[in-house]
Amino acid sequence: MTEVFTESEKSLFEAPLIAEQERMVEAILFASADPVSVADLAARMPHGSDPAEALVYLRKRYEGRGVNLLRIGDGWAFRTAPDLGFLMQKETVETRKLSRAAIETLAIIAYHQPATRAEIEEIRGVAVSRGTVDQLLELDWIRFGRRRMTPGRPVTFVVTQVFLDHFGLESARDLPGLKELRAAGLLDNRPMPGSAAIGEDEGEEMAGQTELFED
Amino acid sequence: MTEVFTESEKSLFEAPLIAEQERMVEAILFASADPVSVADLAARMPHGSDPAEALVYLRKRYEGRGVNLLRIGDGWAFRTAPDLGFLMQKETVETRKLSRAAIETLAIIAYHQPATRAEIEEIRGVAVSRGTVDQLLELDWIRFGRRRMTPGRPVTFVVTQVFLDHFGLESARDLPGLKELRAAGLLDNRPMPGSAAIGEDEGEEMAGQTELFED
Amino acid sequence: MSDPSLFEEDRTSVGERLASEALIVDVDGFEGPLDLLLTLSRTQKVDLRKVSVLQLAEQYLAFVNEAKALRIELAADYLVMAAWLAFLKSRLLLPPDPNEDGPSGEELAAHLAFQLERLEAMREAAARLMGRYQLGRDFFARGVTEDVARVRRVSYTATLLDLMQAYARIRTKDEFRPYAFDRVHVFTMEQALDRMRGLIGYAGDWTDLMGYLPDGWSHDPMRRRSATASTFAASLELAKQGQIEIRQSESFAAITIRRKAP
Repeated sequence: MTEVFTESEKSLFEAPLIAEQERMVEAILFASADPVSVADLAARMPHGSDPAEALVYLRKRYEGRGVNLLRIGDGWAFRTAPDLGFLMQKETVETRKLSRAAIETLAIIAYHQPATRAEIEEIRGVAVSRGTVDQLLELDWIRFGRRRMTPGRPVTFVVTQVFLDHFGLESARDLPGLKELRAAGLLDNRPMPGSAAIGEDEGEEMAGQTELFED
Repeated sequence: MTEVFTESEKSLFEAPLIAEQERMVEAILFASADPVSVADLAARMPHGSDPAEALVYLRKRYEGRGVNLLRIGDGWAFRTAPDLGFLMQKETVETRKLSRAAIETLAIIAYHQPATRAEIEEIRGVAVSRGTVDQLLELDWIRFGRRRMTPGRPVTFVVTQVFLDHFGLESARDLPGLKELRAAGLLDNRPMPGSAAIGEDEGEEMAGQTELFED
Repeated sequence: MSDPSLFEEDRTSVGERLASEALIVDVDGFEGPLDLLLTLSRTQKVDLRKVSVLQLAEQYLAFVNEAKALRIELAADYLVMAAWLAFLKSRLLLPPDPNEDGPSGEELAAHLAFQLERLEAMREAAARLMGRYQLGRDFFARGVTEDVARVRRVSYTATLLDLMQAYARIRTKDEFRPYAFDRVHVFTMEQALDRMRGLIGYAGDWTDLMGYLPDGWSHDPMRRRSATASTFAASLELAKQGQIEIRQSESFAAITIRRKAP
């Protein structure tokens, strides 16, 4: 107790050395199963610490190790190297098999996010069942995004950090083949000729994607 | 998947390099919920592996890091470095006012330091409970001073730097004297019978404080 | 258009027939008409961008007819698609009517081709996504987590004022004793009257009342307070007796007195 007090008191005056900060980030990330954001790291570390810099060193340190430091959305986490998965039969968690509809819906949301239900249905050419969306929400792989500013203000869906974590993605930008799909115009929300309804959506849609790829 | 398959296939014929074994042990221990014994490691690693040797290297690698490799029972596990334990707790601070007994005891020590328990009791006119002194010691507001060179060699109490910091004082000498207390209306009573006694007291106080700041 | 369509009356190959039947039996397996169209388009064995939409429309319509013949209930959206494809087919086959508004058959066909290509692309993307290393299957999180312990720490505070008040309380505690008049520090009204009667004769002009305080009573606050009160009370008594006049220019200003002219 006393030690803690002195420790944090001291920190008001000087930030720990970067090597020490690296140790701290290492300890915090090791202790957590879920990704921890830079902001959360900073909040837990002594005043004046720079976890972002410490993360750069730490990531380098774990390159090629059995455990790697991954960036997941705005969080960071240690994950075992994927090539060692064969050693982990004991830890493997049997996940419920997703239906084809759920997998396709997930992919459409990931690649087109933010995506409305109407857009998902337009792409798949079939109604999206409530259960499919529920299952993805339950897995915490998708969540509600901002409402679309179009008539009816439909809700949109976006993918979550849990999704990124599950598939080992730094961000939605790293989705496989995203660039090629965009270049081929396959992520455009091209309206049916003669119908304007979806056309209105398009501006918004592009805005959403731009926003996503800006930072 | 194919890669993994080749990996384990190959391992049937020759043991992986020790560096590779170290990565494997690292990943297994990281992902495992419980400490893993050398025998269990050997059972999970490719044939011909020597986890005991890999553990030696791995332990060395984590020496001085934010997490350390520890032997727990007959198993091995990663644990947060003990000096970083403070990062694993989020403190919620609840502020409470000090009890009357505690603040009076503290005041007497501050004004009369070094003060023995007997002196405190004499001034307060009531016995000082062990809990009160303990609380002040725990707060790090008082500490033991030199023993009094009187029969029984009683311990004395003095205030600490933490106390001075908390009350915004440079030294205990900065505590307002009885005159200032009176001027501030805090001692707005008739002077005590034989007001000369106060003067004497004040002189003694100063002597005590001088002693404190000698060492 | 060169390939004979699967569902035309004159199909000859047993293999094709079996394929068509499998298609019908599997109708439940399709994720809607677009999915069915995508499957049908594969029989053209061409890049989706070069798919013959007209041929596709014919294949689809044939499929729907077949389903009807076999009395298979088709969901409404399959029939809607069939109607739309029949319309598209007529648009593609008939020369464009210059007086008619709306998209041309080619535009509609291009859009359908785009939809098919996009659905196919999403299917592939989904497959690539699921083919990635997955958490809990190929790579793993920390097995034992050290949750952040919520430590409730009680912080005791006290202000310097608390400290000083406490000390003042202790140092003045001794004075909580039975009430006894402390004559040493009290200047009575009788004493003040005696003093003033003796002095007033010498005061010619307006003189500050405070000037009448006895020697040794104007420094110690206790004595000063007592002497001030008794001197003031005595002056009121003297004024009542008509011996002096009292004046105060405003609140809290100095009180001055002078001997009343006889």
